[in-house]
Amino acid sequence: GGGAATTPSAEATLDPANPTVVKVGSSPIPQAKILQYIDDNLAKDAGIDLEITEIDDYLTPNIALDDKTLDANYFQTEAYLADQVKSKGYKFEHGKGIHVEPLTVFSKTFKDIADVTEGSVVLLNNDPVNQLRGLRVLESAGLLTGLEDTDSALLLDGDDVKNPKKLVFKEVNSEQVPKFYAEDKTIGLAVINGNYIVQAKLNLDEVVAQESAIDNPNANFLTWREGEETPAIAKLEELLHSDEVRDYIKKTWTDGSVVPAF
Amino acid sequence: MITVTDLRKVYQQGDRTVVALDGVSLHVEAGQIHGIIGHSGAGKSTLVRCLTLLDRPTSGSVAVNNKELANVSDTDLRTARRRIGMVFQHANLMDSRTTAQNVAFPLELIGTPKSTINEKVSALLELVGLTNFADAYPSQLSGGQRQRVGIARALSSDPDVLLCDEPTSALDPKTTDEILALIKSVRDRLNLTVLIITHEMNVVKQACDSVSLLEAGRIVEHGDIEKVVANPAGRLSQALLPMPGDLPAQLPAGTVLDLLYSGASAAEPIISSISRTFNLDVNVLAGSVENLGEHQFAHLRIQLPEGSDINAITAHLIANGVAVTLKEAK
Amino acid sequence: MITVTDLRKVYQQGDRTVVALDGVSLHVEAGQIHGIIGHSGAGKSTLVRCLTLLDRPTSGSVAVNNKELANVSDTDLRTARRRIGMVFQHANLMDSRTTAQNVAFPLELIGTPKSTINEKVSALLELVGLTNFADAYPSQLSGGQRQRVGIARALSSDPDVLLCDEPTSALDPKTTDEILALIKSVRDRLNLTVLIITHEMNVVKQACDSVSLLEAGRIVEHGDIEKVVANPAGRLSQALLPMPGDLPAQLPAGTVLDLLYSGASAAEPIISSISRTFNLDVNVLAGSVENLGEHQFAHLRIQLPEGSDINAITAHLIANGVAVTLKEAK
Amino acid sequence: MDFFNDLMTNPGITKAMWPAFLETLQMVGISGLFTVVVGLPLGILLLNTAKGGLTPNRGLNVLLSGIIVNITRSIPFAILMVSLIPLASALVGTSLGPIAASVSLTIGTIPFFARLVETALRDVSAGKIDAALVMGSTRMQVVRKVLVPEAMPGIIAATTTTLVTLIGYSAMAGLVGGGGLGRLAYNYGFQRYDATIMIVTIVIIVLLVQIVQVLGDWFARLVDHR
Amino acid sequence: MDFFNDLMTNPGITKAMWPAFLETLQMVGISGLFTVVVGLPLGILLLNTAKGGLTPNRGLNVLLSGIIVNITRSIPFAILMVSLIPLASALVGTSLGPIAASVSLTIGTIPFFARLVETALRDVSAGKIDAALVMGSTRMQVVRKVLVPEAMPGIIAATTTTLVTLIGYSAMAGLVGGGGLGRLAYNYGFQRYDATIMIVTIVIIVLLVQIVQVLGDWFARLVDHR
Ligand SMILES: Nc1ncnc2c1ncn2[C@@H]1O[C@H](COP(=O)(O)OP(=O)(O)OP(=O)(O)O)[C@@H](O)[C@H]1O
Ligand SMILES: Nc1ncnc2c1ncn2[C@@H]1O[C@H](COP(=O)(O)OP(=O)(O)OP(=O)(O)O)[C@@H](O)[C@H]1O
Ligand SMILES: [Mg+2]
Ligand SMILES: [Mg+2]
Repeated sequence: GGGAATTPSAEATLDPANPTVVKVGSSPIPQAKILQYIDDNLAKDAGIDLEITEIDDYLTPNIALDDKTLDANYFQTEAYLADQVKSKGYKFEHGKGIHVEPLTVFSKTFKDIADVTEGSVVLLNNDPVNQLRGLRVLESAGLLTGLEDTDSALLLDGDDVKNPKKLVFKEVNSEQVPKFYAEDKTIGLAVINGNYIVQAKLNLDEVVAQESAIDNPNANFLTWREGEETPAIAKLEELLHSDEVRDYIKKTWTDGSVVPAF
Repeated sequence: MITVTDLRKVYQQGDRTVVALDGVSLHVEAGQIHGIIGHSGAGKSTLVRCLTLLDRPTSGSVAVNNKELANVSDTDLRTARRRIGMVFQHANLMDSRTTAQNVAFPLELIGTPKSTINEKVSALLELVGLTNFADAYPSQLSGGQRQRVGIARALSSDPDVLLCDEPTSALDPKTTDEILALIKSVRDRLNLTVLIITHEMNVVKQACDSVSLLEAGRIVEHGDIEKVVANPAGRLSQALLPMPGDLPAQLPAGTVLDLLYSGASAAEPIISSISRTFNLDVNVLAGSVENLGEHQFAHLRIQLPEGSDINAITAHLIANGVAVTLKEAK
Repeated sequence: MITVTDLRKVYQQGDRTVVALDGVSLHVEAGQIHGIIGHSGAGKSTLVRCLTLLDRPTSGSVAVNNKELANVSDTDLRTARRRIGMVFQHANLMDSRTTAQNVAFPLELIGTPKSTINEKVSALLELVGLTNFADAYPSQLSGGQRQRVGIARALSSDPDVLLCDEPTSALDPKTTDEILALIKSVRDRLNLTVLIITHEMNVVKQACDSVSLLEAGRIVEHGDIEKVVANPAGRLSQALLPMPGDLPAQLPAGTVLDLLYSGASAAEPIISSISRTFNLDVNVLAGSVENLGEHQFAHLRIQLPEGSDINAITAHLIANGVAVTLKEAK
Repeated sequence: MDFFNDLMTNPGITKAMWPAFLETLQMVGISGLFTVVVGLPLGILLLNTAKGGLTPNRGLNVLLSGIIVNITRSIPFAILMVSLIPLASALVGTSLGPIAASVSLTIGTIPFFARLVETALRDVSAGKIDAALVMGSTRMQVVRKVLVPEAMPGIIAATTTTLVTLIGYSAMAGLVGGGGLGRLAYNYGFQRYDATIMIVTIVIIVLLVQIVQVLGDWFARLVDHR
Repeated sequence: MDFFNDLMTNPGITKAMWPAFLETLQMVGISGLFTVVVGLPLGILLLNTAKGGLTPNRGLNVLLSGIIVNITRSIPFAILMVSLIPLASALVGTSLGPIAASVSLTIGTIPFFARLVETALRDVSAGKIDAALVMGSTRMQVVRKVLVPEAMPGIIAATTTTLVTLIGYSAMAGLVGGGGLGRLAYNYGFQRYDATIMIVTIVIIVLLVQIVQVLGDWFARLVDHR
């Protein structure tokens, strides 16, 4: 695991007059915005120059990191990375948590999560980690019981014990969840990633449940290839945990859709 | 009976005007088979399209049994068309229909009851000799059989005129003979007026009672077969009864005459008659003798020995009804 | 000179064996034009494919100027093929090449230098009269012009034999005459051996010195034109010089004879001679007199008056070299 | 063996494959039906309003052929599909699942099918149409008794091609909320790196395409008397 | 007006449209090139290994035509594309953007193009090939001097169709990490409800398709001397 520690020799190689380029891939919001804030305000003095690629889906950033298209990425959580490493054999290491985007459950139909009727349609992420996170939120809200880490929408379908309300799950790409939620009146509940709340102009009045931000294992962090924590990456990792960034996050996402994890 | 009067058809092509039919008049009596012959571009297709009203003539009229077809209202057009049955070069049968269904097509169009259709189709298939092929599809028929189906179909609407557009151009000689024989027998039985558009002289020779030569949208020669063939200067005569081959390179000395004689006189021993009357040897260089319709025709190139009395011989021939043309005198 | 010896070609179709060529032997002297005529399915296409080695014969040999073609090794096949130039029914020109490029094609294949190609192509285009069309594409040429290009192309590899497969079947009569004249003039100039595969009797009449009749994979009749025509019982004679039309329905009483005479005797006044010798009227019912190659032929159906001395007349005719067939005696 | 063991136990196969297959059939069936119902008359109109058609009408032809069909065919289906999601929602009340996907599928394939129909109809020789007109057919009779029956083998081939295209498009619809095998392949095969599901889905789709093709060819031959 | 104002100021248009357009051109260009380079010989092989071809070879033909081409063509491009993402990464070292997308685009269109080439070559009359053989051509000469030049109008038409298909496929690639106009339409037009971007993207793609079609038709006519 990597840390924010920087060595004097690393400092020495970074020259503000001739900044080192770091290619980072990230989701557009909030990660890319946070990176852009660093690139605009902090990077120059630190001797690095960020080349930010916005990537919407959650698969390509790791593939691109692995094939060296990117030097680092900033979009994922511990559980997601573990799943990816397990299935694809990536050799990555990562920094400390930077921010949390709590999953939020929206509903146009129900004022309260307790009102959810049997057979309601629930819209979920289709990627396994975020889907499980979403299912856990529903579990905490009392809609599901006895979830295991291997569970998925597919397995819960028709499982009367774990899914007593016979919820019907629909799965789409994370970025499509707010889109379909906005357009489709048949959807009872939608579990939406926090980073989309602002972008999709969602109505916070429709929130019926939210993932707890305290002790959340789902903080996003910077990821790089194992053994390739260059001085520039180390510097970026340091800047991502700076006071300026913490203040920036708090000031920018006042609705709580993004909260600092340090 | 069909009467075409001063038929004109002008096509407008951009700012160019093409006069495809330039005042065609034609009269064919009931029961007659009339051939219309012409080179490419003469206006044959245009004439067919105007007679069938697929194209409206620019002016002029087409009448069948004195009933006008060309100038009827748009709504009567479909009924008017049923007075003319049409046979096409490639039969134009519907490939998705059996023989019987093809023949039934015109009857279906006017909602004829099923039983009437069946009766009529059987009778027509019998007429054209295809009773055994009622359930065959066109692809299973030979070219000649397809053409027979086309004829049966054209007859099923009881037309007064049968219009045949190059009916045998796609057929081999033997099948051509059969189809022409069928057309003649149909004409005999139903007393139809038949128009055959063709570019084959053989068709005219074998099947037609009269013929018209179409050229640049006009009829430049027309008449009964016997009459047009008997005119040695006429274009139709030269086309219908040509002189085979050229003169041989080396000829014995003497005068060469072309003789054209027809009808009863052809059966008379003209050569023998000259030989014996003038006591000389008549040498036939080229030519042919054949029967067209009811008549026999001979078109011979003969050579008379040097010193023959050409004037006397010519006078003798003309007196016997022979048309004489002097080709070469030595 | 081409010599085909006992050529057999057997196709295996599933478990059915089709004998397409059943021992064809043929010998054509250099400078001769030989016609091969036959009905559909007779084996004409198969013969062409075997002669050009597009298909390997099952057995038998094909030799040009005594050099064997059919039994050479696979590697020599391409060189062997160059001894036979081929002209196709539809010319089979390359549409993407101009006239000159088409004629140059066989030369390009063997890497002839550019300048030699240009010279040779110019000469060939001059030979076939297409110098002005060197840069035209096939689509810009008429059917006859395309066929001329095909002939020039076939000649560009200096073959010893020119094989023409239905060379005029796609052409109109006038163009047919031109192409046949061209083939004859090419033969005269280059002393080529020419084989013409055709189903048109006219082509044989106009262009061939000798002819073979192919039937069910065998040659059933063959010989010089004059010889085959002179045999009244022969199938080729009946095909090349047919009797036009049928006997008229009503004939005056008398005996009907078919006369076939040829060569020098045709130019002799046979009818006159009978008339005067036997003092009777000879009536020509049907028939034709024409020139085939260097010879003149007559095929006449005559009627003799009742009571004529048929035996004497027949003897007289035969003595004069006329083949006589008794058709009807009354 | 692992793969075969997985085949028998993987819930993505044992539980989800059959419903996904039925959803694909549903999508292809519904949109195929509507495509034919709308596309056939459209194809007939494309032919007959054109120059030399039975009822030439330059204005209508430019509108139908030049604008509607040409432009719709030029829009990539991926883009057409996402931009039609609101329409599906308005028309069928939902924008998720096979029924919703059928809306964009139908709209995406109608112009394609209509063009194929037009081509098939154009192959009916002018001589047959002339023959029908000379025999006194109305234009409607020419369409019903000549054009359509004579072009039937071509129309069936067009339908086959359209169904195969629809199977391909329906897989794409799975990426944006449509149902069926495409959704299964994407959400479980791709998102969860489940090679077994991916392979089985591909095999099923390939088989489905082959079956449609074979049946279509057989049916076209059956009605082909040319 | 709002729409026109937006046209001038929307950064998705003023800033992103041009690079996205170039990326689309890049994808279509690269994959078009490789498709032709691989697909043309493949099409020639499909024809010549078939029964009656110049070098009949039943085994190779079944492999190429029945298995590779038929099956690849039956796999919907959406599924082929997502399953080829790892291959793209392995081949070109990246899985993002237009170059990576070109890998799946190329693989997806090669069989399609090869089949079209085969059809175009099949239209070269047997008589021309016979003529070339009788004149002593080697098989290679028949291919180079007869089949390809004579089928050139058809091959160009096939290339045009393939480029149009590639434009459509490239838009789909935009949905899963590929770049270009498809990504712009999806990320901004679809996801961010930006109708202006959607409309502009569609208009640009439609124009691009029409230009490719017109140029292709023109070029095909130019080399067509039939
Ligand atoms: N629709 C048309 N528009 C303009 N000109 C036409 C049209 N149809 C025919 N023509 C012209 O009318 C003339 C007669 O043509 P038509 O087709 O009737 O000749 P044809 O005797 O049938 O010739 P062919 O034997 O070649 O078919 C030609 O000059 C032709 O170019
Ligand atoms: N490749 C083949 N396989 C099996 N049988 C064949 C093949 N080619 C020709 N035949 C058979 O050989 C016989 C001769 O056919 P060929 O094509 O040589 O006749 P043809 O004289 O050219 O006839 P046409 O004038 O119709 O072209 C026919 O019975 C035909 O069916
Ligand atoms: Mg015409
Ligand atoms: Mg043949």
